[in-house]
Amino acid sequence: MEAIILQILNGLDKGSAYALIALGLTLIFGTLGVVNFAHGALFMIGAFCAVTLSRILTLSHEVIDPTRVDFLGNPLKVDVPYLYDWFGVETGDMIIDWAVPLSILFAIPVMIGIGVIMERGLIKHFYKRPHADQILVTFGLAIVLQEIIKYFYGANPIPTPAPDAFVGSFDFGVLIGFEANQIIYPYWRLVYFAFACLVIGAVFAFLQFTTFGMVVRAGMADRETVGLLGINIDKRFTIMFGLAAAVAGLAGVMYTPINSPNYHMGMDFLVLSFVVVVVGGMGSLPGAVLAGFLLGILESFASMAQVIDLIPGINQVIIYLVAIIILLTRPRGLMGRKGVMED
Amino acid sequence: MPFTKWEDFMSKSDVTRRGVLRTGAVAGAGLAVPTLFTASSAAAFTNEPTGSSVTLGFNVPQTGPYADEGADELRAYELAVEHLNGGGDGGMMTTFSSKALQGNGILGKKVEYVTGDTQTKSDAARASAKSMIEKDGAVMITGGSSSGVAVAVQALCQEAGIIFMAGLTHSNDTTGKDKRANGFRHFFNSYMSGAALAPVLKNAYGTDRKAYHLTADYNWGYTTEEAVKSSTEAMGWETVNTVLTPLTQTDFSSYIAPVLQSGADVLVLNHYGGNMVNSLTNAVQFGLRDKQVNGKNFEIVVPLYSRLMAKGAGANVKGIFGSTNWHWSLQDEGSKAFVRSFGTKYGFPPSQAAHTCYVQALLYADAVERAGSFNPCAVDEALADFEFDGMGNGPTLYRAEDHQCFKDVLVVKGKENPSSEFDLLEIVEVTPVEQVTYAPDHPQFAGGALGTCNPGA
Amino acid sequence: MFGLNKKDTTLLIIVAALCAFAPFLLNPFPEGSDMAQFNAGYPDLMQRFVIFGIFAIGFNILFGLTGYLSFGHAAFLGVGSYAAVWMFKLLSMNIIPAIILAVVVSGLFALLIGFISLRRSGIYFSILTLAFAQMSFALAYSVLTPITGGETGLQLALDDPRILGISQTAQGNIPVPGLFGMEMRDSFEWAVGSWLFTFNFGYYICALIMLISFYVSIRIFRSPFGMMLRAIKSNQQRLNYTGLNSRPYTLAAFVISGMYAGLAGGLMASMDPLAGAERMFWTASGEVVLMTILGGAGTLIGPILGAGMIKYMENIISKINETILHEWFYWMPDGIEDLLVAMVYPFIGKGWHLTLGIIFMLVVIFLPGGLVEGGQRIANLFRRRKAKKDDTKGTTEPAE
Amino acid sequence: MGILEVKNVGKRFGGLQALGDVNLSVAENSVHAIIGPNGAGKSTLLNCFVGKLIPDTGSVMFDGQSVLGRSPHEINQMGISRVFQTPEIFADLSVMENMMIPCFAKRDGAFEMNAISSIGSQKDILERAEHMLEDMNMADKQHMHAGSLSRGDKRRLEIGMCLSQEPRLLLLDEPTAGMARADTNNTIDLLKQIKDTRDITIAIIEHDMHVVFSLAERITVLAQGTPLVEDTPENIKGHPKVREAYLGESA
Repeated sequence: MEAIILQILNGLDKGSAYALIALGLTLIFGTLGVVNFAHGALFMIGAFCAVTLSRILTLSHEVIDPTRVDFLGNPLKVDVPYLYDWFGVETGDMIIDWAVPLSILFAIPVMIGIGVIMERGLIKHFYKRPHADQILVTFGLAIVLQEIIKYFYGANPIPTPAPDAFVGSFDFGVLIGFEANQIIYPYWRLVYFAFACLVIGAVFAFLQFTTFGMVVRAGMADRETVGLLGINIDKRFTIMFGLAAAVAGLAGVMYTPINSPNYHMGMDFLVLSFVVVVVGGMGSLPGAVLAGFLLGILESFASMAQVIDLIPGINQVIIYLVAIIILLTRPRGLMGRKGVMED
Repeated sequence: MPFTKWEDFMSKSDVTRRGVLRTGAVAGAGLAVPTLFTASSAAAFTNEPTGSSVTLGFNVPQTGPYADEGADELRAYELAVEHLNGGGDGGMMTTFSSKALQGNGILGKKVEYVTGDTQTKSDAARASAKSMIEKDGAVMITGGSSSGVAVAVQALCQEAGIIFMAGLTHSNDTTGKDKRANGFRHFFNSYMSGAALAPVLKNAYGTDRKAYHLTADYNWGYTTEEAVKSSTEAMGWETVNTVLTPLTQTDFSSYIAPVLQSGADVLVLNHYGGNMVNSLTNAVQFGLRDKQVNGKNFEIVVPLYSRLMAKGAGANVKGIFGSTNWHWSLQDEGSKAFVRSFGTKYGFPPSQAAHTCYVQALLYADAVERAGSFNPCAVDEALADFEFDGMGNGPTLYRAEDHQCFKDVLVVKGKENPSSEFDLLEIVEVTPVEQVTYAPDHPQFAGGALGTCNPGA
Repeated sequence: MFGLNKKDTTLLIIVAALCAFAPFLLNPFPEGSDMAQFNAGYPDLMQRFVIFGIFAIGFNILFGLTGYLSFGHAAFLGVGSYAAVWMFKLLSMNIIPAIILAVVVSGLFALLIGFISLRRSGIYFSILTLAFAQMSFALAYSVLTPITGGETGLQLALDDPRILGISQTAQGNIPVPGLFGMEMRDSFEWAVGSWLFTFNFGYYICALIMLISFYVSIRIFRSPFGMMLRAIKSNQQRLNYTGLNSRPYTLAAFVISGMYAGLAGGLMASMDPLAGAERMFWTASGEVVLMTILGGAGTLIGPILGAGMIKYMENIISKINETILHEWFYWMPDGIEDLLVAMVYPFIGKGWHLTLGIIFMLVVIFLPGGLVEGGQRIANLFRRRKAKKDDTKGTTEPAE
Repeated sequence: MGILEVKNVGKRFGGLQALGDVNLSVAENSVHAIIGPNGAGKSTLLNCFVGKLIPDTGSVMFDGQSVLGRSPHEINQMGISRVFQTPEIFADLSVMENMMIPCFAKRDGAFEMNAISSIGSQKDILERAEHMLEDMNMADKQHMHAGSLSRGDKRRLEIGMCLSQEPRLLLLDEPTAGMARADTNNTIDLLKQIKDTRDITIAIIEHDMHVVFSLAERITVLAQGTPLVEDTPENIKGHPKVREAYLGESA
């Protein structure tokens, strides 16, 4: 019982990352009709926004500590962040400690900027091209983006811890009458889940309750008609691309404490997020979110030792197996519309 | 035109005469008459260097997740070449117990090298190794950052008649069931990790412990799990569960969450590289190390540590035990000499991958020098049961039966107060070589045969 | 000739000539010169050129003709390799049974996967094939280790129970793949001045098989079957309403291209008897897509060009390291030399992925028809220039 | 007994009753038009004939055999060819190739693994396709890319492709929709010529009354998913129910 509750919790958390990425992908696909293979790269760039900000915050000058020596026997040079000089050690440490949450503020404009540049500079020219071309050019872009990041940040993962306040885990079990330590969950992952819900809610509210959102939704349903109404849908779509990039980027920023970011994390997520989108149904926002959580939970269950003992290797293939079954039984995914992406 | 007879024409040979042309033949550039090389007449072994230089092939991951480790290996090789050719401060050549190396290249031939990218894929690694052999005329291939690659390239070198000096490869199989006569491993292995860790774990955590293993679902993971499991069980630990995790897994939360429920009080992470960074980060995130289970502090063990991984996991490694082949903070003369020359050249201390690669390059050169020939069979003979010292690991034996080095193994712990980004691990114990030595027919190394050396040609 | 029209015959002869003279064409620079770095005429790479050429030709039959974008084609290559290595282990070191089994097994595997995946089209088809290939990879790397060798790959051992043949040679080595006494690695070398050309038996076997594959692919392109496949890409609905069942056509194309992949896999194992699971990873499937698009999907020769280009970059460009760059630019003033090296270095050597990504993007953006389209455009440019000249000549003549 | 017998066909899409209870009989070698205002269910009905949709209730019999549950290519092989509202041709293929494909379908059936012989060696197919193109007055365009044809020519090609299969029933879905007057008249002439020279049954869905009344021998008026009346063109012209359905006039 405890194990099941724990894995549901786990699945929701895993799923929230999938859902966020799939949401951004679907926004782009639904509005612009573009299949964006570079979306994983946007997630990765978001994560590196956090890395960059924490590097900026820890910009240091060297102070020589004569009491200690470095590996060559020379006096040790200690890096002292400028923040220490400006705000004192305590405040400086606190700011550095909160680098990841602060990165949200940093990442939003950066990601929107990258998104808009990408759309205006490249994607725009591919609206009329076949989906295969879109996949291929964005795939190329994804390779280029990740190689650029690798050039500047190296191939090794870079640790970007959460603030100290979120270290450790919360004991759910005690709350609902189980023994201690039976159902625990890390604070930061709970934060991630809440954050994902917030972002998903915000995107839906934005589309539902604003005029801008209404036009975009109408555009998703029938682009030509909206165009005929004399509404400049292109401009809105550019903004939507920026928004989707920001969603992916924020998902990446908040993900950094969970796993140390590296240059290929986007590709790791890419295949998976496409499976999520397709299972949810191309172009369906609720489908993407639903499929994200669903696959997260299924993946969690498949990784239970009891399940693996029963079916060896199931944890290796569960996502793909589910994708195959859903696509064969529900041709357009869980909530997909007819005729989308079938040719 | 001096055409050779048809039988000679299609001679059985994968030998290339690049060596001849690369070096000697620029002189013959004026030669208008085409020459046909045939196998039987020419060399005694593949890629015999005939000019004034010899080419070594450094096959390391330059793209993919292990690219940084590969870059460090490459730095070590460049340093080794410099030292072999008499440049720099000589590094470990000055402390090496064998004094055969003169600093004038190998057998008087200047050492040149070519590099290739393994991409940490066995196919790509073999392709680049082949290009070094066939195109560049390399007489020895070395490097690599995973056991899959090491085993694949080792088999290739056996077939081609080239010496392979393995880089970082930790799986038992490299010198176990997949061992080859032309392949040599300086790095330690899973069995040694288990044997070295067990006593330290016993001292630190006691004999009454329940261990939960998370294991990477591929060969190296299996051998490591087996090694750690059997040596910890031998001292009284109980293994509660072992769970295999996919190589491509990035988020290990669903594997780590059930650990506490199982009643285990130690978590063993048989992971390497990105897997290890992520699983350790996740485990610490779950606050496992703050928990009390069965009245004891919950502990995490990482059988194979590397500094680059420790760097990726950041503060999460603090206080966590693991084993390593070598660490720059060792205070013997060899290590100090190596750290000094590496650090002076590159500005930071070398990793264990760099160390093992540097040592392998020197050992090969020394063996050739002592054998007086580049012939793989001569090198094989020179390295077999070769005992040496002064290379940073204390007295070391290159065992003839399986071409594995036997030497002390380091047990390390994540440092609580690192003074720099390189100062992440501290040495807890230097496990003496006797404790990690095993019989060549140990069950964990069963199957496979070394075969005989193949000089190619 | 061979039932081909004149244009196709010419193309076939050109490709045959390129294959035959590859050892010369790929080794244009003398040994020992700085440019020797760019020589690609050594056996392994030449073999790879043609083997991946076969793979891409096969992929093109599916993608180029029907437009079905399979993102899991590497699985068939992997399965073919495993089949071939098993044949070496159990039966004989002769490559013929190994290659036959590789083609048969991958064909059956393609039949199974195609039968299921082709129930959907568009991106759904792509995802289905991707899912199957990823499953194959994941299982081959882990639980199927006893069959596939897992991480270390499936390889020959000294104690293989080879029914028709010896387990080890007299010298105690593992025998190598061969064909009736000839070994795949047999080569002879020919030195002309300071040039050195290598003629490798295995390469010529591969090249011959590629020529046959290429010929078959031309026949398929020019056949009614090929026309139906193009019709599927153009308008599947019309085809169905014209009384033709598109499913068996696509399935046949899928199986044929799967068998091509299996053939390539079997040949790879024959040249180098080891099969690793990474061969099936989705990036390997992506690679063949890149090859086909880069060269020109739907064209006959495009995939071969694309395969050659990518393999060249992977094996030659990736080997250029910083030291070599410094050697190239050594004659420049120090500051400029460093600057140049710093500017070039990110794009070559270990940065070859970046270059590949950029080239690929440029091709998709500006040359949707790939290198072949590029070639045609250049040719047209010349033709137009010539035509212009003719035009100017023409103006002097009286109009009719 | 007509060649196409439709009995009690009904189809719902969610809450919408697209077809009520449709009964229809198309007599052999006649031209039967189905007309009705937008949303009357004309296209839905047509889709039930060709295997694109399966009705919830009722039966559709072609020459005594049910077409329900069969896929489009099987129905086509039974002898029903369809012309689409916007011309559906193989835009990336040449005009000649477009014409050859139905000829292959006629000769070889739904699937033939003909992968090695070259197209050029298929003399009978080539001849037949050429002949058909001549019939359609398109012989001069045979090497053109079908995608670059004018709309009228595309229509002509599509009809030609259907005819080359010698279907017993030709279904036309608003064949002149969106056409200029001249093209429309050309198409009418073409269809008239077909009707006069071939043993063929034509069922046509049309909006344009000019087309309907120049071609049809019988007309069924469909409104809100049910047939209002079925009669000769003359009688339909003055029928009050038709006026009501089309113009909303009360009778």
